[in-house]
Amino acid sequence: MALLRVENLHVRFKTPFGALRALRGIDFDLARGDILGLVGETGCGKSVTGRSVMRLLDENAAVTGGRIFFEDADLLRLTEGEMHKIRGNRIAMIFQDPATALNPLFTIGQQIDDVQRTHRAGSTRDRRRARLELMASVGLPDAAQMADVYPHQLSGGQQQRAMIALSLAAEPDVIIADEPTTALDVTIQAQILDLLRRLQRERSISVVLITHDLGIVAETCQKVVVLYAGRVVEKGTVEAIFADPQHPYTRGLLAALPRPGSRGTDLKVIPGNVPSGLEAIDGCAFAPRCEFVMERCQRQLPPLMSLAAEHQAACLLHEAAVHG
Amino acid sequence: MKRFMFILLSIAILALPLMTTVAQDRNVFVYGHPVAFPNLDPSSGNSNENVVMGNVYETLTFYNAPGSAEILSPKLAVSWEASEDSLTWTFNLREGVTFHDGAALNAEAVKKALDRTITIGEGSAWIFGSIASIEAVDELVVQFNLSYAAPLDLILSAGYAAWIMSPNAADQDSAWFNDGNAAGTGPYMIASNEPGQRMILEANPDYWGGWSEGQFDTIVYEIVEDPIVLEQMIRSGDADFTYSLPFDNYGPLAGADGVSVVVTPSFQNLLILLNTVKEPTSSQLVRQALSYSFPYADVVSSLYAGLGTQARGPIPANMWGHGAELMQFSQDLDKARELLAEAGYPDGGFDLVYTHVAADLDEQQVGELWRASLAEIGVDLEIRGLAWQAQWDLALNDPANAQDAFGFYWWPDYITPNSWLTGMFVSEDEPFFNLSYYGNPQFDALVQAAATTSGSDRAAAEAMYVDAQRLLLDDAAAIYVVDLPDIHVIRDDVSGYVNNPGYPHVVFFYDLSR
Amino acid sequence: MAFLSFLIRRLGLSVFVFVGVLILTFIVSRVIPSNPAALYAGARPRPDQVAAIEKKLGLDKPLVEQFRVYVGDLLGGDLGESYHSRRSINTDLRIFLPATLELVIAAVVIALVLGIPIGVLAGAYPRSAFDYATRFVAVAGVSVPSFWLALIAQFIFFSQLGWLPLGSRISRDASLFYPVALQTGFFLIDAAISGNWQAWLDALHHLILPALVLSAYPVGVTIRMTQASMLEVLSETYVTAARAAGLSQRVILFKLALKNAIMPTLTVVGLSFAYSITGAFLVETIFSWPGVGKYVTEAVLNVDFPVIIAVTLVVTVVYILVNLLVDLTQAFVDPRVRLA
Amino acid sequence: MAEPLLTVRDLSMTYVRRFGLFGRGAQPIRALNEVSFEINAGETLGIVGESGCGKSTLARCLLRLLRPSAGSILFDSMDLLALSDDEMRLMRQRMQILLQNPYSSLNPRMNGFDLVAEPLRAHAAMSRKEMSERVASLLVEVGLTVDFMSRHPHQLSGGQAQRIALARALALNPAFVILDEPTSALDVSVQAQIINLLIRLQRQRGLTYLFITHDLSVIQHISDRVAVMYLGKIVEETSSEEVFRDPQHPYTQALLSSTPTPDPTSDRQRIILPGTVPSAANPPAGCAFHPRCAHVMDRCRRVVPAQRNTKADHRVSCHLYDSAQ
Amino acid sequence: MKTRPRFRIESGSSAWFLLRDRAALISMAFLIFVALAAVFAPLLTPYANQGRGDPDLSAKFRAPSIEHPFGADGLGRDQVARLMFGARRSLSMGLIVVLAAMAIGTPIGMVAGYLGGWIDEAIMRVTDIFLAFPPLLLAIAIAAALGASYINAVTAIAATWWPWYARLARAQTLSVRERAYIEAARSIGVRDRVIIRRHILPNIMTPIIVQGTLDVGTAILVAAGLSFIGLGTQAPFADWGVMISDGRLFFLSGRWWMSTFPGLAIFLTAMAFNFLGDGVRVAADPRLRRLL
Repeated sequence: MALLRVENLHVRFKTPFGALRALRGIDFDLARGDILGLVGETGCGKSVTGRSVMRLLDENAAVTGGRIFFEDADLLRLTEGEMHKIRGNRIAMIFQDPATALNPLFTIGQQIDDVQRTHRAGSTRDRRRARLELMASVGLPDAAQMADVYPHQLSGGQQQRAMIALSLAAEPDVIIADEPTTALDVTIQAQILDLLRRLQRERSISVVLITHDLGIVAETCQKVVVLYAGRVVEKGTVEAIFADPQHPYTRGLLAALPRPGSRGTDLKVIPGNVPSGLEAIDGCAFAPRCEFVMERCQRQLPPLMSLAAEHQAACLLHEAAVHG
Repeated sequence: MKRFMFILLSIAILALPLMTTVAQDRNVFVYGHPVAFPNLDPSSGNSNENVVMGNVYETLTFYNAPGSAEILSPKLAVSWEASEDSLTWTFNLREGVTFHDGAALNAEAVKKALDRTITIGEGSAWIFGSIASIEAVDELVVQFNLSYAAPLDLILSAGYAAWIMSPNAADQDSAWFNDGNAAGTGPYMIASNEPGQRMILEANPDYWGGWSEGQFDTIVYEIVEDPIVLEQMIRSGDADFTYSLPFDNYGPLAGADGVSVVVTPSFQNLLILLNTVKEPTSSQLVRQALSYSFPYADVVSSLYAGLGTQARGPIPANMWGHGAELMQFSQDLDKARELLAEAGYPDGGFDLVYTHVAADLDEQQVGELWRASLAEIGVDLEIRGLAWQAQWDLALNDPANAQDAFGFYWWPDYITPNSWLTGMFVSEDEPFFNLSYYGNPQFDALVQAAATTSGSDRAAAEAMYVDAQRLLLDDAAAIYVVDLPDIHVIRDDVSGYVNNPGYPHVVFFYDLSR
Repeated sequence: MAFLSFLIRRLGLSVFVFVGVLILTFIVSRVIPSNPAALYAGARPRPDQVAAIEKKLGLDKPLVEQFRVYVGDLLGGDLGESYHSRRSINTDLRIFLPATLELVIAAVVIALVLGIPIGVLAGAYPRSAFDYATRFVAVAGVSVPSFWLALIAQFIFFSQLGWLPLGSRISRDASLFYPVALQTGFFLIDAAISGNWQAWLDALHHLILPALVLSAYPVGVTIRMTQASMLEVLSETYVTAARAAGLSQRVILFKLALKNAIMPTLTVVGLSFAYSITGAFLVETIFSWPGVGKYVTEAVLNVDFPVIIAVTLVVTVVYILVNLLVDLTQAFVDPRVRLA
Repeated sequence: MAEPLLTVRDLSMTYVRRFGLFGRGAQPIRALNEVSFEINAGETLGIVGESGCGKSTLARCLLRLLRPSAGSILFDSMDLLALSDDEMRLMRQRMQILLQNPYSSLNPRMNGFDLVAEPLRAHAAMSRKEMSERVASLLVEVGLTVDFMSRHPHQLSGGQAQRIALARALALNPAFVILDEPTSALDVSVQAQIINLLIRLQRQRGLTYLFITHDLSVIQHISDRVAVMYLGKIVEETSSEEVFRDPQHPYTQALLSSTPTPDPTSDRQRIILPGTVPSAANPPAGCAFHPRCAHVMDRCRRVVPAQRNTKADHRVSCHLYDSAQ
Repeated sequence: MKTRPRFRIESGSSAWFLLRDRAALISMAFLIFVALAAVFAPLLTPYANQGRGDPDLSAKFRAPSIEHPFGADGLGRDQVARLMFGARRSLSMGLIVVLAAMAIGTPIGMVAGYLGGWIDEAIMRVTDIFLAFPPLLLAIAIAAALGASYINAVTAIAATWWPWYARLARAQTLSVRERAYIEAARSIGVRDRVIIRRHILPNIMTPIIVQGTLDVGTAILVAAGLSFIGLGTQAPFADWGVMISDGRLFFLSGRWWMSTFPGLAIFLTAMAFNFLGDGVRVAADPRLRRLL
């Protein structure tokens, strides 16, 4: 039973240049205790998906179809009041740049306390104790002292740890981590990813990890959903996808990465650019860049097809394999 | 927002009752005054503070309102006489007069007060220029020794500089007076002073004239710059007296309930001095043309709402020496064109600069009306509003670069026809107020002769003044615009009011009652 | 430590600016087109009087010497004497400055009390009818000529409704029967100290209209600034993070976001103050309000330069102090300045 | 062996951060600490390190956009630090830099033609026609079309913008190009295009590159040699193959192991460094890396390790290798 | 790649955004209307001479009527004509002040920001001194010293206004100076003055123009204030501030039209410049566009 299930999610943005179809039918499940990677390039819709789940889309964006189940409730049908009880409390979020995601004028302790007070009863003293434990558990040394410190006095890594503590303050079931390490250095990234894995293990928290970095997915996630132009092009277990990518886009991405031994060879290139989302796309969005493009691809929207127990791809190349 | 407005209104309404709780146990007279009192020092003040001075201080002699049998009447001096050569004057002082601070009025006090004014030498103190020394001959007898003949009795009635203050006050500096202190002999004493806002006078219980029923206990000067507010106040009875409203507003006001508009000729007139040394106004013909171009009738009837009268020469109609038979210019543009052509300016074609006091709307509009007329004869008038001092500086620095036409009010320092003619038109080595730079030996001689004759033979002197003015008119040294009226608005329930133009806008409250 | 060095630097700057202001005003005062001595002598002075006064005022000395005397007097706390009224400017300002400050402070308080909450709500609900209305009001507030608004306000509240007095600080009756003993020069304070509630109410009654008129600009500015910084703050990631943490709208708007948004608004307090002073200069005459504005406009008409310069100097110093205060408050509120 | 194209000796750069009243307090920040290396013509040196390690400062010092406080830079046997400002301006024709974010490094108000023509205008007297021919050929060379002459930066995709920036850098036929994280703002698929292009241009024009990045996988693909920087110092320098085969400095090892690889099956031991990079204003005594080092020894806290060759072409600054040589 | 059409829309987007802002659009229309009325005043009113100051005593204080829709003043001059001719002065005062302040302040600020060091410090301290005066106060002092006239009023205001632009230009220059394209230009060997002219100036102009648009309204207000206290335009000509001042004495006693219409004119014009300025700012700044 999935803890979080997204079904056929469509999101549109109103822009001065017309409607932008940011999401054009996204489906995925998040099982309890899993780390699910949402991966794709700029503009593929991965962050929009995260925001949709939190119902924190900007004003000019609207969910135009689909459902998002958390346990048994369709988040899209909850009142704003009910949603308040979910946000932070059951589903929490961490952001790309911790320097901007923490309020500069409040101490770390105050900011965590706000969340605690919103979602958890308890005396000031209890909250304080819980807070210090929490901060210690995310690896903020000297928690008692750190609680009284303002964000600008912390390093980037510490800020992200504080942000994680903030998201854990109400002991949520799901954390949506939107590029949590992109603003950080490699060695700090390793620390934070390690922390996320540990929290997932120890607290059995489920994580949706939004990233553009296939390496992070490979090292951190159990499941992967590859997005392209607002649609899922491939999903499955990490092993299946990295060992045997089936969608031409996934393959192209992996092949484009420089890796040991690639020196002296040309990197594999996906020609062209990502579509903007403003144009209507009838068939497969990847068709214009695809080396295996068939005439049908231009017209027919490829459905997700199961290739193995936990491996699906949305490519007409596999139609034969699946049906035939 | 709504709630805030609500609170605001409640406060407004709460405060309303206060406005109506006027305790009427005191007889209060309110003078709505249009400008603040700049300088309360009786020695140096020479501006609007005279309306206070006239009630707090007194002079030795008093200039009676025109129409009285005598020109002067006794005030602090009960009698006086001059020597044959007019160089020695003896004044006998009133007995039993005390200053507000308790000091007694005596010859020493008078000497000290006038010496102070002469020593400071500011404001109008120059009117005492003839005084060589002052002697306290007796307790109540003061003798003045003059260095040249002068009408000292008249001079000592002046509305500026001639005030007698107590010996103690005479030791103080200007700042002391300007903090609202005073010690005169007058019927009222300064009770409080809120600079720029209001001044309150209380009756002097020990006034030598004594008090009777119906006279006012308290005088309030409300300083209100806005004439509309003044008008509102006088209409509603918030003020008992005011002046300086727009001329157009007096008409409707005269018909209003409970209000009288008192119009009397004043000693003040408005002239436009023409530059007689600078092209093209150095030409007599051009000056005459300009005199013919001026829209006298429009100015008098429209600007001054018919309340003033067109001037006939420099000396106003209520002053002796006025020439009722003198010629009077009127607007005649054809004539003006002819004269210009004769002067070599057939189609005008020159520019003139007219300066006036920046904030004086009347002077400004005089210029605007004249400008329109001048435009018809091809002359362009630039109207330049300047602070008075700047205007004056411009005229003093270099006549050849000065303004061509200078809007100029004149009023006498002490009241003799000589003031107008000597002040504005007798030749000066360094121009001072002769800002036409007029120089006519014949004129100078006539005025000089008239001045010396005036003490002995008034009629002969008068004839000479008129002759002198005839020269001026022929030379067209100035445009004589208007003899100004004093226009005062007073509540009907106040009785006893008579305007005395010798003391401009001073209300002698002691004479009034309700 | 950082705060202390900030404080010292800021104070040093204020002193520097003050000296600059001093020099600049002196320069301006020496390009007067007319002879101040003649002015001092009053209407129609004689030439010998003028010369004597030139000597008395030290105008015959070289400029540098004049500047030395000028600064010397100022440091001795002497602003000089009005050429026109001969009164000591110190004495005058002791009365006029509190009158203006009372008015200006009232206007700024109105601006803050009205402007901040309205700005916060308008910023929080962009594109709502309230937002549009607010924006209109704010632009109207900064666009309306204060002296014209004063006339209109007098027409409505005095002529038509008769609710509020036309002008002046206190009614004649109050000053006759309930005179306020002047201590601070602020009527509302002085009347309250002496328990003179009749006069207090009267003074308040007189204060309302001019203060409201004067507050138009600062209200507009405060609304604009609060709304703009609120919008900016609400688009910050940390606000999204707060929403994602499930915090309530009330906490987000009035606790978290406002604290961030209030900083630029604080700057506006200084500006508001300045603009209210400017407004006071134009409006006081209309309301017969005996403050520095009325004082200086009269001085302008009389080319009474010692007054113009003294007022410029004193008001500027008040403004410098207000800005100093604002800066220090801001530095104190912001831990990034306080602790950096 | 021929003379290296670029020789850097003991380059140090110390900023002074002023604080306090009238800036009387001064805090030196040592951004570069005696950095030495050489680059041979036609070669690519990769500089790798995390933010704050001084790699960007190094790039700017080499072009004298910043003035180094000590050391020497010999470019083509010319001492750059001895040149006058005007001479240096001319020298910049031969040394170019490609910056990280193409959008911010292109003036948004200029179109493709002006952008590419700007260096030509600054240095070469050319007719408008010559110039436009030259711009066109440059655009084609970097894989664009002449259409791009009229486009403004905001009308370009990230990859296209970076190609324009590259065309600009190549306009004066430089011998040496500094590439300062040229692909880190780009998506993976575009990154591959740019990297391929850079390699092709290097081959065709015989360019010498200094490639700065934090991404080790990109470094090993493009560089001949790699220098690893930490807190203003080069801690390890060797060939590209060698650094991956046998990283010796503990920091290099940690960096390599921290870099995620797209291979879920790899079961390598991860080294997770504790703490963060210390501030250059207040560097630790001894070896700057010692507070985070798993192999820290007493000596590390006191003595700055000297650089020594552990192999013929492998230099390390670490006390672990004190016994080598 | 057929990506062109999309870029076409975007390239016109600033103007496009401005045109979508209804308030800015109405404001622009209003300002064009006022400007046309000012420029073509002699052709549009039968009372052109009255607009230039000639009296017509027969119409003295005439209340609004068909002949004189906004009434006539104390010298009988048609107030519509006065307003139209007054617009020439009021608008030009606002524009000249802002343009002069910009022309003085921008280069100074740019040089200060680009060069930095003691030059920057010195220039900024001078602006500090100017900005220490409450607005209008210094202008009053300068105008009083120079004497009342239209030119002197403009000079006085501009003399107190340039430091704002110096500040703004400096702040913008500082931020633009840090942009990578400046470094890129320097690395290519472009000279400093070319960098200032070709890279800095174009990129700091947008906020300066936005500020300028907003400021024109304020400058008109300040100029009207100076005129109101008698330091501006001199008779027989009038700007709107003078007209309010002229009518003020009669406002409460029933002749309301003399002050009301010029006041409205200032109010609406200043508002229009504010809305337009806001519109330009939003249109020019992609970050603000969502606020529309």
